[in-house]
Amino acid sequence: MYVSPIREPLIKGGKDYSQVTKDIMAPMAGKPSIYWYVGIAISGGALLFGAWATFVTVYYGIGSWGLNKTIGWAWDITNFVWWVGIGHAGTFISAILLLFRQKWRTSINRSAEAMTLIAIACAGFFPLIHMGRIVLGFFIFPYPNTRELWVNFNSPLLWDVFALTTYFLVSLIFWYVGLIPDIGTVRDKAKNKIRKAIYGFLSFGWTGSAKHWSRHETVSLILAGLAAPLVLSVHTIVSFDFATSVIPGWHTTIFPPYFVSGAVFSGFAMVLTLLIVTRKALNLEQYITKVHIESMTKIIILTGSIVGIAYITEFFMAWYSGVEYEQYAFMNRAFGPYAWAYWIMMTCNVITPQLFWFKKIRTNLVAVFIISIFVNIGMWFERFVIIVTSLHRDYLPSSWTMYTPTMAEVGLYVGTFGLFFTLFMVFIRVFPVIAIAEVKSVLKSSSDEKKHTHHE
Amino acid sequence: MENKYFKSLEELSIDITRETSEKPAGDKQFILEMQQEVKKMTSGTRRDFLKAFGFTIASAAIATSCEQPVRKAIPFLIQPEGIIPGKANYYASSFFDGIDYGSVLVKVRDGRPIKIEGNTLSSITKGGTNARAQASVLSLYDNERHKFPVFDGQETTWEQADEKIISQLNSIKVKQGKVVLLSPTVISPSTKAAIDEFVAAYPGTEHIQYDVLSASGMLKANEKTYGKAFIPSYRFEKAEMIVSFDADFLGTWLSPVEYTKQYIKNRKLTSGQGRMSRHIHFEGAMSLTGSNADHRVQLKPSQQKLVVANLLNVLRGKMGMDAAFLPASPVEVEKLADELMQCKGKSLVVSGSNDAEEQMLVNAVNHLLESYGTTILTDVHTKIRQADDARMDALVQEMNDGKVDGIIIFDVNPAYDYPEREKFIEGLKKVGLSVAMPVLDDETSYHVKFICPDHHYLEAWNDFEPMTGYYSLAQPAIRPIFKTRAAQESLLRWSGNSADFRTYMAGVWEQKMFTKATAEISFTDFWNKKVHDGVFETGEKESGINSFNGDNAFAALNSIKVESSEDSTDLVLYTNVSVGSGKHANNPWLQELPDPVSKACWGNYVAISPRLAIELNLKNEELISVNGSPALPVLIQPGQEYKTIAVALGYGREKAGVPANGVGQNLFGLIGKDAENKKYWLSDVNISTTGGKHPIAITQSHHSMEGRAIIRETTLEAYLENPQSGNEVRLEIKEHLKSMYPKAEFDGLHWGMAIDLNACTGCNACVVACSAENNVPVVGKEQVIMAREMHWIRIDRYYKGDPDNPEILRQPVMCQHCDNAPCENVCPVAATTHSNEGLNQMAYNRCIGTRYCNNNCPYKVRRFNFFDYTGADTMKGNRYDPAEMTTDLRRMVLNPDVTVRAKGVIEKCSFCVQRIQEKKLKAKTENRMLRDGEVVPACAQACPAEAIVFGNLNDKESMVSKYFADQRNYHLLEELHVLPSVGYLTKVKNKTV
Amino acid sequence: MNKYLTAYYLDEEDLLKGLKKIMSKGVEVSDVLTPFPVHGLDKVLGLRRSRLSVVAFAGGAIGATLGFLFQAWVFTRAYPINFGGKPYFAVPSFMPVTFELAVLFAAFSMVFAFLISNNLGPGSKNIIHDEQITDDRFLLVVKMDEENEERIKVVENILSDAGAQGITLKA
Amino acid sequence: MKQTLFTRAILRRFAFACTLLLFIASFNAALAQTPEAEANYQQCKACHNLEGAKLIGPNLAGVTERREQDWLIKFIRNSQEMVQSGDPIAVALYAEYNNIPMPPHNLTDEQIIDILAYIKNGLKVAPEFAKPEPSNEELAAKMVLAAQIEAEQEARLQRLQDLERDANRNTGTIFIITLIILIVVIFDLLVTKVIKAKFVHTALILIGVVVIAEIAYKEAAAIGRQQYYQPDQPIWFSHKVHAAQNEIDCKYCHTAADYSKSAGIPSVNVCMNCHHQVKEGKITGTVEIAKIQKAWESGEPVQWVRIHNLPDHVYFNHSQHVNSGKLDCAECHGQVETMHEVMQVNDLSMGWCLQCHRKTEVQFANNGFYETYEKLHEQFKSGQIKKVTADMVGGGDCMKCHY
Repeated sequence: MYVSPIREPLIKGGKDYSQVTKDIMAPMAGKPSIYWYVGIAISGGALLFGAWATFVTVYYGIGSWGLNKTIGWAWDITNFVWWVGIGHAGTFISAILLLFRQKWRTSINRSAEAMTLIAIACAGFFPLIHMGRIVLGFFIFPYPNTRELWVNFNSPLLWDVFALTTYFLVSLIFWYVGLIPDIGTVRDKAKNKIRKAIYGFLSFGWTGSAKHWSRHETVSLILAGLAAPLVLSVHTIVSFDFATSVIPGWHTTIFPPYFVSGAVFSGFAMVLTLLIVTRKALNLEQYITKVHIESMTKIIILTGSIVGIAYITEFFMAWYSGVEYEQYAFMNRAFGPYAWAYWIMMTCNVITPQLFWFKKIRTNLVAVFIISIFVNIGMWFERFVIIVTSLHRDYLPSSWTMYTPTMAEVGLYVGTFGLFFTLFMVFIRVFPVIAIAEVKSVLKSSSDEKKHTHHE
Repeated sequence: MENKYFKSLEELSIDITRETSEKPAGDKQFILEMQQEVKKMTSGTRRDFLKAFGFTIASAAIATSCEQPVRKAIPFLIQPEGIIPGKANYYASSFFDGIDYGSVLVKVRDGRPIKIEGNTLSSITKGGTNARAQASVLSLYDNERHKFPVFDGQETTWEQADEKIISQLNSIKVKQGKVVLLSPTVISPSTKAAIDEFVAAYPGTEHIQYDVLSASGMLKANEKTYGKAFIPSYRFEKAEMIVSFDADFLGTWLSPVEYTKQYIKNRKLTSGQGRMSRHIHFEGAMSLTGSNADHRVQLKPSQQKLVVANLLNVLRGKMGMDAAFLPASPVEVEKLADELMQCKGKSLVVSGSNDAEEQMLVNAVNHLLESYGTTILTDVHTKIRQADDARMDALVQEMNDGKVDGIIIFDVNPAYDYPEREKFIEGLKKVGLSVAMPVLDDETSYHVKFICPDHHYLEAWNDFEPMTGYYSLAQPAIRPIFKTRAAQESLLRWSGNSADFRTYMAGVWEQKMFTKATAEISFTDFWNKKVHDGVFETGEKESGINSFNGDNAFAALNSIKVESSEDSTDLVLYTNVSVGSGKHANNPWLQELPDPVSKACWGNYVAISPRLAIELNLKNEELISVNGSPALPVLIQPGQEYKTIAVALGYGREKAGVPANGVGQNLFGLIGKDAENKKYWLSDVNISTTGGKHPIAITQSHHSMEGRAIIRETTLEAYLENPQSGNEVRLEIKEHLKSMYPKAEFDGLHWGMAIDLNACTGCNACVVACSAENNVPVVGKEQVIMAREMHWIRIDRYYKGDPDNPEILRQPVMCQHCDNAPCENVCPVAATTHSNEGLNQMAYNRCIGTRYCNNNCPYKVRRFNFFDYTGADTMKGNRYDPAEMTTDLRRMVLNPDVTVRAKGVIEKCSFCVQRIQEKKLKAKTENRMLRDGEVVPACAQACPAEAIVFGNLNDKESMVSKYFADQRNYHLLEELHVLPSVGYLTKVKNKTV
Repeated sequence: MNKYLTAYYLDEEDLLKGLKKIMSKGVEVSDVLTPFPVHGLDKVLGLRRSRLSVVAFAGGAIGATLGFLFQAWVFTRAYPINFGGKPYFAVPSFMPVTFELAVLFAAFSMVFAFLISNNLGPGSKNIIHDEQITDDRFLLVVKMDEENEERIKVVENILSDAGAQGITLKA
Repeated sequence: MKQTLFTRAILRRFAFACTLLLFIASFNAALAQTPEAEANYQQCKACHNLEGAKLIGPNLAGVTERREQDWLIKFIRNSQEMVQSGDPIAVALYAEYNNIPMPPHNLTDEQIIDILAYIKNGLKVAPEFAKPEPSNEELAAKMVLAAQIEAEQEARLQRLQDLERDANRNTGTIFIITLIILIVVIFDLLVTKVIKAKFVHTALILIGVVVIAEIAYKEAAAIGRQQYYQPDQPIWFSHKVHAAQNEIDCKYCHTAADYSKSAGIPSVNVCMNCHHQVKEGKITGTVEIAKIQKAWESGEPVQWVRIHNLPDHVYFNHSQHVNSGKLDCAECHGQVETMHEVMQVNDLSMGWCLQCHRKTEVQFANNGFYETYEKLHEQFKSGQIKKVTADMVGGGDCMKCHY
């Protein structure tokens, strides 16, 4: 088998198959460490804070937020778009990188996909909670009813419902289909009877038969083929929420590609943030290597640059269109009362990722970790800037207002973090964080040990 | 409009006391089906309308036989004639609160008055109303109304109270003591008769009138120049040149609705007359009228008299009379004098000052300009201000000196609004018999022995003569809700007349008015007709007015001196169009009504010019004290004269009720006094910062149009040259409007509204009318600060030009009912859609509250129920009601035809669809087409300036179609191609550039 | 009664080599169980190309058609409503939902087809010949006739010749 | 006026003739005894006999000779006004008939003249309108048919009631049984495995889920609805007796239906118009009628239980439907005249309203209001459209009912 001599090995430490199984399943075995408990306690606390904020919002009303007659969306939809964006990396890695036969994805796709699912769950929470009458939220589904009334298929918000649901479900089955062989491994390694029964149930009776594998590969490939346009469509449709409206700063045709690249950008940043910690905490450095991290930083440079160009293009288009409202909206972004948010966004999204051009920074885990957090902050502010600064000064100056968040809104945001980390930490205890079978399948071609043997 | 009348009180058998008191009253003729309707509104189901879907959904499948609550339908015992449950009647009545007069129709639905409309039969108000008249229906349901007679703080019965009062009055009579009847200006002939009867019964009685907003100076000036203390009537429609010295005649001066109607006649250009009056306004503070002027000149109040004197002097000079030697005018008056000379006989100069000398000078100016007889009529008097300030001052002194033995206070509140209120209260303590007859709770009634509550005007019979020969009637539109009694009836009772006031009044009318009738033969016919119409206009004239005597005026001219130094700061105490003198402070609709100039509500503030603010290093909302007054926040008001600050009166009520108490500060104490009259300004005031900040609730925080073509304007000159001027951009925009879809067409009806920006003065009557008609919730100060006010119609106000003396442009904005509505496309659940009549519909019960429509509305006219403001939410205990608008009593004002919106839904202007539907149904039952002008939304109905026209755009003959075809017409943000159904006509100012 | 003869390799390349050898000797290998997909195995075993893609396409086509027709029905037949001046049959508006439903139907129909065709599913009980196959063993399964003990011997020999380990006979 | 479908059909058929006759009526009132008069006379019938025993009011035979026509018109319009204004005959009559006022009638002059002519003519319509005298056989056949129809209606009502009762009893049971089966099947599938064939599980689970979903959906949809609601009323008032046997028109009691949003529950004085005289009923004897007497005497109004309730966010106007839409009461309220105690027969859901709006024609050609719709008129005249239903003129718009 041909192995590129230039490429760095993807898996280090001269592992054999059995070792791989053992290493990857190690975090699931035994009692969790004290750090795990501390982590779950903190994220559980955040979750409780979110629960309180949810109660306040539902009971007293959206009035417990900082919105007003002009600004109908702020943190809620900012958080929604941000989480959806983060939810893009997983499926992007599994689907698009699979189609492009990028082997380095095998070490990170599982956790990235899990992160995607959790992030979408977090994202989906916001469109629900932002409804003034959440108890009637079911109106949004086109179900037959005695009112003979359906839904409005013209509404991007309705498209969102379909896009998010589809994205979540397809990502879920994609993730699960990939998990089935690994659950089989867990089942077969289980010593405890109950554990064996549960994983046996979840493994769907996986045997590892050649026929199964063959079909499994086909399914994975086609699912990837389906998920790839889906990934692109989700943020495209989310961007329609804004792009199809009339508000200056929203009504922009470049939104779909701009949003998609922004989403991949923030998604990879979040994957980096998580994995840099995870690989350390779970002793998976030999599986999630610097090569993986570097590859991801390269994608961040690319998408970050696209985002940067999009920002500049927006300004250019505002000037070039000659629409005074559009021009004002962009000047207001950069120099208006929310200019600080704009410049945070610019700094974090356009300038900091460019540091990855330097190999030293790219390979310095601490620097990558910090920059990845910067990118996440920047991407949050990007949505904040788009939503709030466009709304707060739109067409009629008589209605211009300002927005300040309240504790309830902070609570909801922190709460989704709580949910995210809680679920992620449960995930690392319950399922293998790295796709065991997939790593094994590339072990020979990509591990350092095999390299030596094949060069003889 | 069909208005009904009552033949007698007995027929008025709708009783809602049972709603408010637990024990059923003795009256069995009680429509309970109506009550059911009331119940629905007040306590029951309307607010619960989503309970079923809210929380029972989970248990629904299991609790298969879950029963609905049983609803009762309780009919009349005997159905009263003319009352059909579920159908509104209109009764003519009159609104007079001692300040404003208005002839109105009261809409009564199922026994409850729910809306005030203007009465088109009146030739004074001509169907117009102001904000306070519109809001007055809510004060009927004020939580703090006096509910029963009180003696010494204890509830008592009318019999006992009468007995005690009569015996005390008799003992005063025996010892030949003095009794005072303290009332606001009385313009009711029958009340005057009742007072006369009382005075006859107790000879030591003196009737003293007390005006909070006094015109005493004017009365005295006319006494000196015309030999009689009166206020003439004005004819602004005859004036081609109007010069006003701080007379806010469109907002608060004397009879603003009347003057608006007149003023607008010469300002509208829609009938193609191509002529406009020219309006020049001098003032220090920024008033509604000043902001509508063609040319506004900043002038400190302390210099106003000097300017008037100079103007007179110059005019005299130009007319070849000998001029006096005067200090120089701070503003140039030569050109003004020239302009006035050109309009001789067609000009009008008015002054809002309460200074007799200044008013004399104004009289002299008007006399020179030959205004008398054309724009000012001395033989028709405006009677709504009659009080002599000096008399009230003397009374307070007498009371303190122990010379008054008894005082009967009508619905006035000197313990709050008299400048030396402490002294009044002290004096009141020394009066042996003190009786107050208020409608609402007030400060004065805390210092009297007897409270004998008067009916609210909607519960009472009354008659008025606001102007010579213009009579009007008020009839009860509801049975008294509480154990109250008409004040006049109390007087009659105490003077030994047991007649009820209706009978008494009919007697007075038979004697005095019937004789003036021409058409009717029997008094019954006459009476029924007049009660039905609400007005009776005889065209009689006053006599005994001397010809102009200029001596006093000339003497005044000669004695003019400079009243304040250049660098002194003046304070103007004004009243605004909402709470006014403070009498209506407990009316949440008025409290939440933004000031037409500053857009602030819920409290008063010190308006200060931008230059002075910089000079004194003051920022918005910083607390300052003026001459030691209670601390008030600063509001930097562009257009304010550099050295003039202004504060609104009418705030700082202490005993009015939850909405009003503690809102703002009471500055009546700062009112000064010249020789004999109250002075509503002070010079050389001392400003000190007290530290700290107090938030001001402002509904508009950005004041510039940012160069956008939002309000398009032009000058008269340019308009005459090119009617499209100022609106040229429309042609260009029209060319560029393209769509991938064909334009939607509407067969039959396509509703549209046109607003003449030249007519709109910004008086805010429409805003209150809309709130009343559409159950718009009141959200309170905190929420307004959060920018969450709920008004469906707002009046945008922009400043233009020099920030020290900007022009003001106003524009009423409500849902534009776009035919390509951006809001409709984005609602995921189809809660907002387009009707086949071109209405942008909002189905509250379908709304799930995503607020996407609100975001996507370029006009930002959609409103979101952030909290449970109305009590309509499914959850208990989360109501947000700082103004106590959801008590059972207050809820009676709700319009049963309009859904009360729950927490979490969007609402907005519906073009008063309930009125459209009502009139369509009427046309159908009468087997005919709708007539143009038949459907009138609440805002258009209330507008005293006739600025709003509504109708069918498909009917090319309709008024609105003609407005739309006018070259001045444009649509707001039409470049977005949302195809609004609201058109605006460009603002034209009569000024030279 | 059938019996199964199993044997394993510890390396996929050995497996492929051994397998070729075994199959050339006419032994019918009924299944090969591996811890991960071994490339070239399906060719050696002569497995047909999966037709799951056809299912996916059909599912997607059905989803798209249903989605589009449903929206068109709602807007033009069931309750035509004027939204912002758009025509009732506003095709561009229908596209996002049509697309999403196509993907959803395609993905689900294919995955269900995959599970059913492989007899996989929650609680499904397939025979697990060796628990190590999900770890590092590459297992051959040869179905044997119980009666024919001779043949069993022959095959056992072939297997061991081909380097397979742990040859066992199971019921 | 009893506006059954039948009379409406007649009315429409004679619409032209009526207009013509109204024209003639101005010359000779006695000629104009139209079928409309026959219908309008139903209002009189409740209190007046033509001859024989006196009911609440005087007999009507010869009334046209006894009184001036103008006097009669005035009196029929508003008798109380005349009594109050002191008209001697009116006052005497009022006193003679126990001070029971004759309620005002909303009839035009022409209509009253028409009725008077009808009375004068011995309750016969003018010959040109008269239906041919039916033969005995026809009469017998008609009676049989009427009996059949009545029996059918009664049976239908009974069926509805039974259905409702069964439905109420059964849904709960079915739901619980299905739930139990579902749990057992799932348990068996996963744990006990008694049934080997898995398709049995699959089928049972599928059926169970469908049944439960259907019940849940139906019940959720029925929240806030009261189809088949038939509460006990404080007085056992039979619509069947009043509306069917005594042939009292709906709008005699529910007077406001023509003019107002609500049809109105009759005030007690309306009941007393008849029940001053009628003190004993056919079914309940004196018991129930005594209650209304008691209410009258004590002055406590009767607290009826509302049957037809709409949610508060729905605006419904009776006059819209009854007056301008010319709908029969029965279209929404069902055959009330066949029910003793009224039951809500329709679910009053939005879908039900919409369906009716989609199929019901408006008075497009007859009502001047619709002249506004020029394009529709063009299409109508050119035959492009056959009928104009309510939803074509906006009957499907939200803000027809929700505002």
